Amino acid sequence: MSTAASTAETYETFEDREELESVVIRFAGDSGDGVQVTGGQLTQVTAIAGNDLATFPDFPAEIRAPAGTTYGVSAFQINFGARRIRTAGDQPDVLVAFNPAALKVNIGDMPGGSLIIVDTGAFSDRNMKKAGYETNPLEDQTLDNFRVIEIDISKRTLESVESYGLSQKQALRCKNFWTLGLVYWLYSRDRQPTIDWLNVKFGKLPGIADANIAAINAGHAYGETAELGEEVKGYFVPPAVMPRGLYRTITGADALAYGLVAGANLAGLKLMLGSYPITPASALLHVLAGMKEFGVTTFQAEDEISAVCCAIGASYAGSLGVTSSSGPGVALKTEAIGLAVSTELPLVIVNSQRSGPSTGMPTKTEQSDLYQAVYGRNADAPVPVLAASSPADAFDTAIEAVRIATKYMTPVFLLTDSYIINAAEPWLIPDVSSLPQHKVEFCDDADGFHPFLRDEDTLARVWALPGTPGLEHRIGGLEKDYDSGNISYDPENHHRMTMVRKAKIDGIANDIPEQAVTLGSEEDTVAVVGWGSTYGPINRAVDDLRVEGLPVAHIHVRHLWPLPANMAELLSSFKHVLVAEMNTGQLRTILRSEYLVPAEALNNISGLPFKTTEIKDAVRKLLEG
Amino acid sequence: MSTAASTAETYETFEDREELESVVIRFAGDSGDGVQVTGGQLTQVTAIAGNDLATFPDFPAEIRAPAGTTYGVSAFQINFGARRIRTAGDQPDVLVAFNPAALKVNIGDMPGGSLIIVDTGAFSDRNMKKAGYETNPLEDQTLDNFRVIEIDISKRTLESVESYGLSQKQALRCKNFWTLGLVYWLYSRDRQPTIDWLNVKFGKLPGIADANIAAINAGHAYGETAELGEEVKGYFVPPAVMPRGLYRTITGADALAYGLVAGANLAGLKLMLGSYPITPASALLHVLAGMKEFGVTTFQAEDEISAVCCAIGASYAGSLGVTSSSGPGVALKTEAIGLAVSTELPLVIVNSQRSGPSTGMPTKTEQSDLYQAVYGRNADAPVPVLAASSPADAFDTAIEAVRIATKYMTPVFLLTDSYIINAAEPWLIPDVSSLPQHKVEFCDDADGFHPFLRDEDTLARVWALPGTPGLEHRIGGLEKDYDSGNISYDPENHHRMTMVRKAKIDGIANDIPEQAVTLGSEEDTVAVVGWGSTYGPINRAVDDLRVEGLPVAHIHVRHLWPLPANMAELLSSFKHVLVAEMNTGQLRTILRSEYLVPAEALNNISGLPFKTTEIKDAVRKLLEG
Amino acid sequence: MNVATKIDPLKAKDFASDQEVRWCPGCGDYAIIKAMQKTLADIGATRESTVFVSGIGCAARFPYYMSTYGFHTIHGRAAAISTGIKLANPNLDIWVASGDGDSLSIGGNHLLHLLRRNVNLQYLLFNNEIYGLTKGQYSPTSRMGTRSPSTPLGSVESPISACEFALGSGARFVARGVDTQQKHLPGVFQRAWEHQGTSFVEILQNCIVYNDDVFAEFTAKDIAQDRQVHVMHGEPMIFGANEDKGLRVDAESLQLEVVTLGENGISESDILVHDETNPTLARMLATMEAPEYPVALGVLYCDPAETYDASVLAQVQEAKDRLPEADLDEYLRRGHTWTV
Amino acid sequence: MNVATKIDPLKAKDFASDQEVRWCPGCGDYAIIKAMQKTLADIGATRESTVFVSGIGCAARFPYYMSTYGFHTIHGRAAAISTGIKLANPNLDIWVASGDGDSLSIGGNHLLHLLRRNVNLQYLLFNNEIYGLTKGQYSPTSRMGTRSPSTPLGSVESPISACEFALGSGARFVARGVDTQQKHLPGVFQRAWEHQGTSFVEILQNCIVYNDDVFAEFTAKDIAQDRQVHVMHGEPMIFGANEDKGLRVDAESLQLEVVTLGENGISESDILVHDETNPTLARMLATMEAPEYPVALGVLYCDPAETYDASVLAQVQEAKDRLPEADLDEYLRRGHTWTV
Ligand SMILES: Cc1ncc(C[n+]2csc(CCOP(=O)(O)OP(=O)(O)O)c2C)c(N)n1
Ligand SMILES: Cc1ncc(C[n+]2csc(CCOP(=O)(O)OP(=O)(O)O)c2C)c(N)n1
Ligand code: SF4
Ligand code: SF4
Ligand SMILES: [Mg+2]
Ligand SMILES: [Mg+2]
Repeated sequence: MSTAASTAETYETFEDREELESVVIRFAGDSGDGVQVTGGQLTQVTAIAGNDLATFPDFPAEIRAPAGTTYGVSAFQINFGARRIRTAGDQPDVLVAFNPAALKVNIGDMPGGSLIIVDTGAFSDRNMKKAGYETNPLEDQTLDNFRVIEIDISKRTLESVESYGLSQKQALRCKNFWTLGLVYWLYSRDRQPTIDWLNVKFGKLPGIADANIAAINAGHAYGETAELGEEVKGYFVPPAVMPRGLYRTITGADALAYGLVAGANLAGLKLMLGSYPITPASALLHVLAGMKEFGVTTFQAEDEISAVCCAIGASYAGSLGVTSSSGPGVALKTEAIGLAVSTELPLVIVNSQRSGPSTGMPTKTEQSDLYQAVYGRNADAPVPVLAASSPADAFDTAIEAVRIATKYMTPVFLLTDSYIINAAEPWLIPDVSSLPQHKVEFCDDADGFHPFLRDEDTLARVWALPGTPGLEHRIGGLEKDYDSGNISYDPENHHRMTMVRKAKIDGIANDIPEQAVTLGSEEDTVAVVGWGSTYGPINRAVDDLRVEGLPVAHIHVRHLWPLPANMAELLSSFKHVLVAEMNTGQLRTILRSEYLVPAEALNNISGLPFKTTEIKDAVRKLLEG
Repeated sequence: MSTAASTAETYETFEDREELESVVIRFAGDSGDGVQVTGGQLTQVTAIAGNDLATFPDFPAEIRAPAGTTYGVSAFQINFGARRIRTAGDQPDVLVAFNPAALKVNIGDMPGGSLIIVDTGAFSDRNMKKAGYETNPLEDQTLDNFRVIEIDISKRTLESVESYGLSQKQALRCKNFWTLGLVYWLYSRDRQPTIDWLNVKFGKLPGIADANIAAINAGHAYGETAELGEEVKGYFVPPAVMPRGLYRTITGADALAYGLVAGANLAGLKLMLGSYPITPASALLHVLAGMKEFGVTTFQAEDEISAVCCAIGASYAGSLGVTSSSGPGVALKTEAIGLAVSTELPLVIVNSQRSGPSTGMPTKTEQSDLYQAVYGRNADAPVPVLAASSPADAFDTAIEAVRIATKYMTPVFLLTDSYIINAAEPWLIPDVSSLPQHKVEFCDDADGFHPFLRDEDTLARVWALPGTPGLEHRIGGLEKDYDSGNISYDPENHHRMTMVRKAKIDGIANDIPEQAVTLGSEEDTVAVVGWGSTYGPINRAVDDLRVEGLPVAHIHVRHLWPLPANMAELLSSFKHVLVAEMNTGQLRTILRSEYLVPAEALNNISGLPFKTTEIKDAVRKLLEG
Repeated sequence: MNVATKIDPLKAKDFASDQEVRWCPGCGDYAIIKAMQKTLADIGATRESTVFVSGIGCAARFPYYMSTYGFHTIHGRAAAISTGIKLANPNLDIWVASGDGDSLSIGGNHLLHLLRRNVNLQYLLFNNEIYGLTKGQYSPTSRMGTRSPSTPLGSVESPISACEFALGSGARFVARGVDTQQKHLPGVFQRAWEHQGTSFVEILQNCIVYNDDVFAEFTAKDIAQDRQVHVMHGEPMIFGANEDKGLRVDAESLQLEVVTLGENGISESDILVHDETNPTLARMLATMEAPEYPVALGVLYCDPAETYDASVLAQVQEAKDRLPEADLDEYLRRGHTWTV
Repeated sequence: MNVATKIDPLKAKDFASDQEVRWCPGCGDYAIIKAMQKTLADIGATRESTVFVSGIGCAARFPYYMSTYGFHTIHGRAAAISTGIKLANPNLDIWVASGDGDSLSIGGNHLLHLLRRNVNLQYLLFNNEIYGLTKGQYSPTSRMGTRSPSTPLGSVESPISACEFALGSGARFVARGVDTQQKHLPGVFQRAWEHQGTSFVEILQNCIVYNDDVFAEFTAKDIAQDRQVHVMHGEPMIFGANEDKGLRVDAESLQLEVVTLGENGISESDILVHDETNPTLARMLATMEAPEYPVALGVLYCDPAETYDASVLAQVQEAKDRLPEADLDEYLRRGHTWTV
């Protein structure tokens, strides 16, 4: 563990530097170029520097596409600033392109006048051809409207690591750290945390660590000494004002895992994850697989059905069963989820959504599985649905999902998405031991016992564990008699049981916080309603519009089913309700049917997060029209 | 084939008989008592007698529960009359109880004064105890309010078949036909069609046929000669006025199968059914398995996933792929349905709904899989949804499903339910060869070909079959480029493709009939909206209320997704929209979100069809309130 | 299996639940449940630590009739659910009750992986070669040509051999029994229970309604002894009403052959001795079919290996032992942090 | 397989599509596609009647790179979808391309039933003992102890042997090849194509990114000849750099053993001759593992039986022949009807 204080690098020349409120940097290159690692390091040091930040790692679908192809380009974007940062940024201020393909794929997103850093060493004829450039973009008009820094990074990297006895291939791999050094210089970042990280990471290969450190230092020195041109000088982004406390950066995958473990702890349960790998959900499996010391068991199943069934079995036996997948995998689980509904067992189903339908675009984000979560089962089988709105929020939402699942003896859907899973943001680390407990009490009273005895308030059934003498009982997916828990085909009983299952879930609306207006108030004209990872762009857009004085509010919904009790009233106070979603209008459908509110739709189904401008434009149109 | 004319039995004493407009009879006994066969025969002869009718077979969950138990009771109800019959009847006028358990289970449904026929020979102490009777119900007050015909049917049956050399067990099996003979006498039914049927059915066992014929004649003679008591005399139900033409009775399973084959014929395609057995859907597999001469291939798959995948493969290769299941099985198919959506292949998914959630009450009816059909997939994956409203209607709805699936290159959901599948009604046999064709044209033009070329009007893609030289192409579940059909991860293209898939399905609204008011008009105050097998009870209830002069209309929806284009306007003309469904309000949710109409709910989730009185009461309450 | 407390042992009837048994009269399942109740009494099981898990089907109703814990799950998934139960509480003694459709049709994949993983539980496959509960369609174990509602002209699929499949899937314990053999079946169940790992038992079960007498070819009283061989580890595989038939391997063709003691100079020492740890022999035994061969009953294969649940939990335990003070708050604060 | 037209035969490169191949540089899949393109040219296949069907995974990208028809379906379901294609159009010549996860994890059940039914197509299992596309988790064929993102402490599951599983599932053709053996692989593919029924081919495929050199133990150049045996029907199973090693069965233990020609009086006549119709031998060959045994390559088992598609379609044809004038209108009017 290192803290900012101990390693701070002081840029004596802060006065010379231009102060920026925020900046958006995108790195792009081959999967082999270490783009994600580079981004991760910049994220760390930026967080430590006290900026707020958000990141967006964008992976290619191919594992390691042939070098230099456009479809093999991997990208990482970070937005950091002196103000609260809500998104990874609409448009980058800086693009670092490690090769022609990276330039080709990303240049379209760059606003005129932005800064482009290219490794000229990678602009060989062969690479340009592979990228589909007929003429050299560094020489034709392609970059006319940009500020371009052309450096033969490859060559300079090779020079900087010459003395470490690496092969040419290994040496070239240090390119990303050389570039990072330059970026660190550009934005006054401290190199030390990255140097520490390299020393730990390559502890067993000190040669590699040293070479990378040399590269980073060389890149940094290049910035300090080189003439980068008139328009390019060092920048300085002051720390943001953030709530006090101890921080770290966290990805959604980590936050989810920690939240689930914390939730299980607070319930007094062991956690058992049943999962079958699928992009982007696998990350949760990977993190939890490394947390065995907390009593976590992970089961990599033979398929998604086995995964959810194993989790159900675990819950039956008294653990917290969790299963995790993405849309296509969740589809396979729906029959089994019905069993958990019918047997009223706790279960948390994490869906890390991705672009569909079917295989779709597996590495791209989307939030189009809301219908599936709310309605996607046979029969009347209501299930609570929650969504995390950011990487860090996944921690709290996971705890809430566990609380509801165990208190109400029900499966709970927890929705995240590809963006949340992979992106990182600073996180004010909570004190888990002081969070409110929601300890489970297992039934141990044989007196009048039957397995479908219900709590009067919550309507939850008792949880009696196999192994308990005297409570032997049988449960299953057939309809049960309300009064004995035995199989029943009685018509009125079935109606009653269906209604009590529904009432139990509906009743959760009274056990969750009222829906707050996230930004703005009920006095505003337009409410932009969102859920999940659209939090950032909506919040930023509404914030910006409010600064302009426009009467717009942001309402971000965590509890999607049942919806908070005050929702009807809240929505009715706005003239316009605009539901912004990365799907064709799924929450909108639900709000309309629940409240008969004429909610309007803003949809983006591109596999990429909303741009704040899209949202702003839509709101302006509503206010004008 | 026998026609009414050739076999008509003339009840010379029609004058003595009381004329009834309609009558409801329920048979109940052990699964081994032949209750369903008895009902089936009564249905046949009643249809031939020119009555309109509806039936409701009610199976126990157990295959053959130990004789005499209440959970082994099987029942069959028929409603027939001189007027149009819409339901199997709210309450039976007559109950035939073959044993104490049958009496116990069914007596609660009988109105005071109704007729109860019991086989006293089956009322042994042992059987009464098994049924849970502590005293003999024939001797205590149990039957005080009923007209009871006590006959030792067992004994009389044994006597009547004495001369056929059957074992005691075999001889007793003729009990149901003895009883049927009596019922035939009571309601002036012709025995000949049943006698013909017995001769064909037991062609290879003439002894059995003859014994059963003797039994039926004996039962009939008993009615003619015996003193059945003051209140019991012969009845007479005149023929109903029905559209002219050739009729037969048909169950939903048969109608569905025939409709699918007819639909495939009209499209010029072979039909391939992939199915995994499940109650009540298996019946469709069984019927289609017997239709090979029409080029039908049936594949009993290893599970539902394989079943739907096999159907998708068949469609890919140029057949009409069909898959059939019930809710839990459909749940397993949802991932693969997404593939059919993404690859835009025709596919008909038949869901014969049953009570849920999970295994629920497998032999009971429900219509709670509408959410699943409309919304139950991951991602934005819209699919048309149709529902049959009666056994006979399943034929037409199946043809329409095939038309849409092939014209729009899309999976189509076709919803039926346990009631429709098993029930029978008279069917005016259509002339398939004169039905409108919807012939499929496969692509064979290599010029400018790519697999996602779309028809301008329908937006359907071309259907190019493997085996066609020059059209070799690759399709799959990854997102495709709009202009080439190749894999594409382009953000804007994905948005465009998602929207075009949606537009294609939405556009079907313009290619289906406008929603008609089934009964009544837009001038009425209340519209009772229904779908699927609630047609009968709603129609009867509304009809009755209208006879009373109440301003109520019936709107029955076949096209549930997309809804007919005029639906918004139509619904807006009523003060009250009451959606009557055998679920917790699923169509209601859809109508509310689509039209912001404050639709109200009438729900019955008992596993049994609505009673008309429930609907009438609900409408009256609305009109009064 | 687990070590059960021996104090105040329960009797067979103590393992019957209060629910009425709802199988068809004459169904082979009645005999199986009887053998099971006897077995539980024999091994001194307790009700509270015994769990019956099932999928869907006639066989899958089993749990309702036992006074132990029970979970009647969904079609084909009992193996997966049991795995979760075992991982969550390894002290429970789990018996899976599943039909041939449940296990080998929809549930084939889970069974494969259960066997491969070797989860410590007993898996009972009730093979009646038909789908009973859904009213008689042919199943993956039905003989070629089976006429059923879905195959009016006869089925055209080559059936799967349950035991051969289990062996091909890496099972470490494979046994076979017949529903009505009340002398034999409890012994097989007990061996299954004693075995550490997944114990796979195929029970040939007569469905009197939809597939009556399908095993009569080798279970009919008059021929049973000549058409069955009860194998015992270390014993020569001799069978027949007169105990004069035996099995031998032809070294050339690598096939089993039936020989008669006393004929062609064959004596007991020529007869193959059953070695239940030999997988090649197990497969040959598993695939023997009547009438050419006797059907092999008893423990065909038993060769224990480390169980999945033990290995998984050992890793968890190791991690805990390594970090006995594992504290989530401390964990969350690892790596780079900073104070604002 | 199908009879392909021999006029104007296409060359290997004619079977390459216009799409850029997107596997990782150095991936074994490149070699496999090369062998496949050569095979198609060798057998005189046509593009239009050849269909590649796949599930999801790196291997499953195969169809995109072939100029034939292709269907990239969903994870684990290629077997089921292919069955539908074949039943709808038996003239199509279907090759399934599927990974070890696709085939043996999520798709295990469909593979079992495909093999048992014996649908006439070729099934290629690309076994790299890892989930490539999802970035390196262990698969059902991964060795015990495999460290992967989901098993940081090593996997604890006993791997499945693909060929043994196929045999246990009733496969009638089982073969094995190695990605880089360009001399051998097209021959195996051709045998698979010639076989009527489901031809199961396991291809050992190196995943250079997540499981590099996992087969090096018997494929590394210097030891390959001593650690592999290429079996040929009717030929003695001899191998080794010096062609001096062979396989023999120990009649007592029913196990294969490796012997050296010339040692202990062993001569060629002592060496077992491969009989590809012998299932017992096939299983023994399938389970041989390096380094104790040579890994068996080539056609381990081939014993044709009636195919499912032929039987199904024969029933349909029979029904049509029996009722050549089948008319739906007439059909609907059968049984009791009446006129109003
Ligand atoms: C998902 C799903 N598919 C299908 C069914 C219908 N189903 C119930 S039991 C069964 C097969 C029963 O056969 P088997 O497992 O052999 O048990 P048996 O009744 O013969 O004991 C089927 C197909 C179901 N309940 N759930
Ligand atoms: C329903 C579903 N579950 C999971 C996945 C994720 N997934 C894609 S490929 C794959 C496994 C790939 O392994 P393998 O079949 O061995 O192929 P390889 O990539 O190694 O060639 C998985 C788990 C998916 N696409 N769909
Ligand atoms: S149908 Fe067959 S298996 Fe099922 S209970 Fe009846 S006899 Fe037993
Ligand atoms: S990840 Fe492995 S299997 Fe997949 S393309 Fe790369 S090298 Fe090949
Ligand atoms: Mg069975
Ligand atoms: Mg693999």
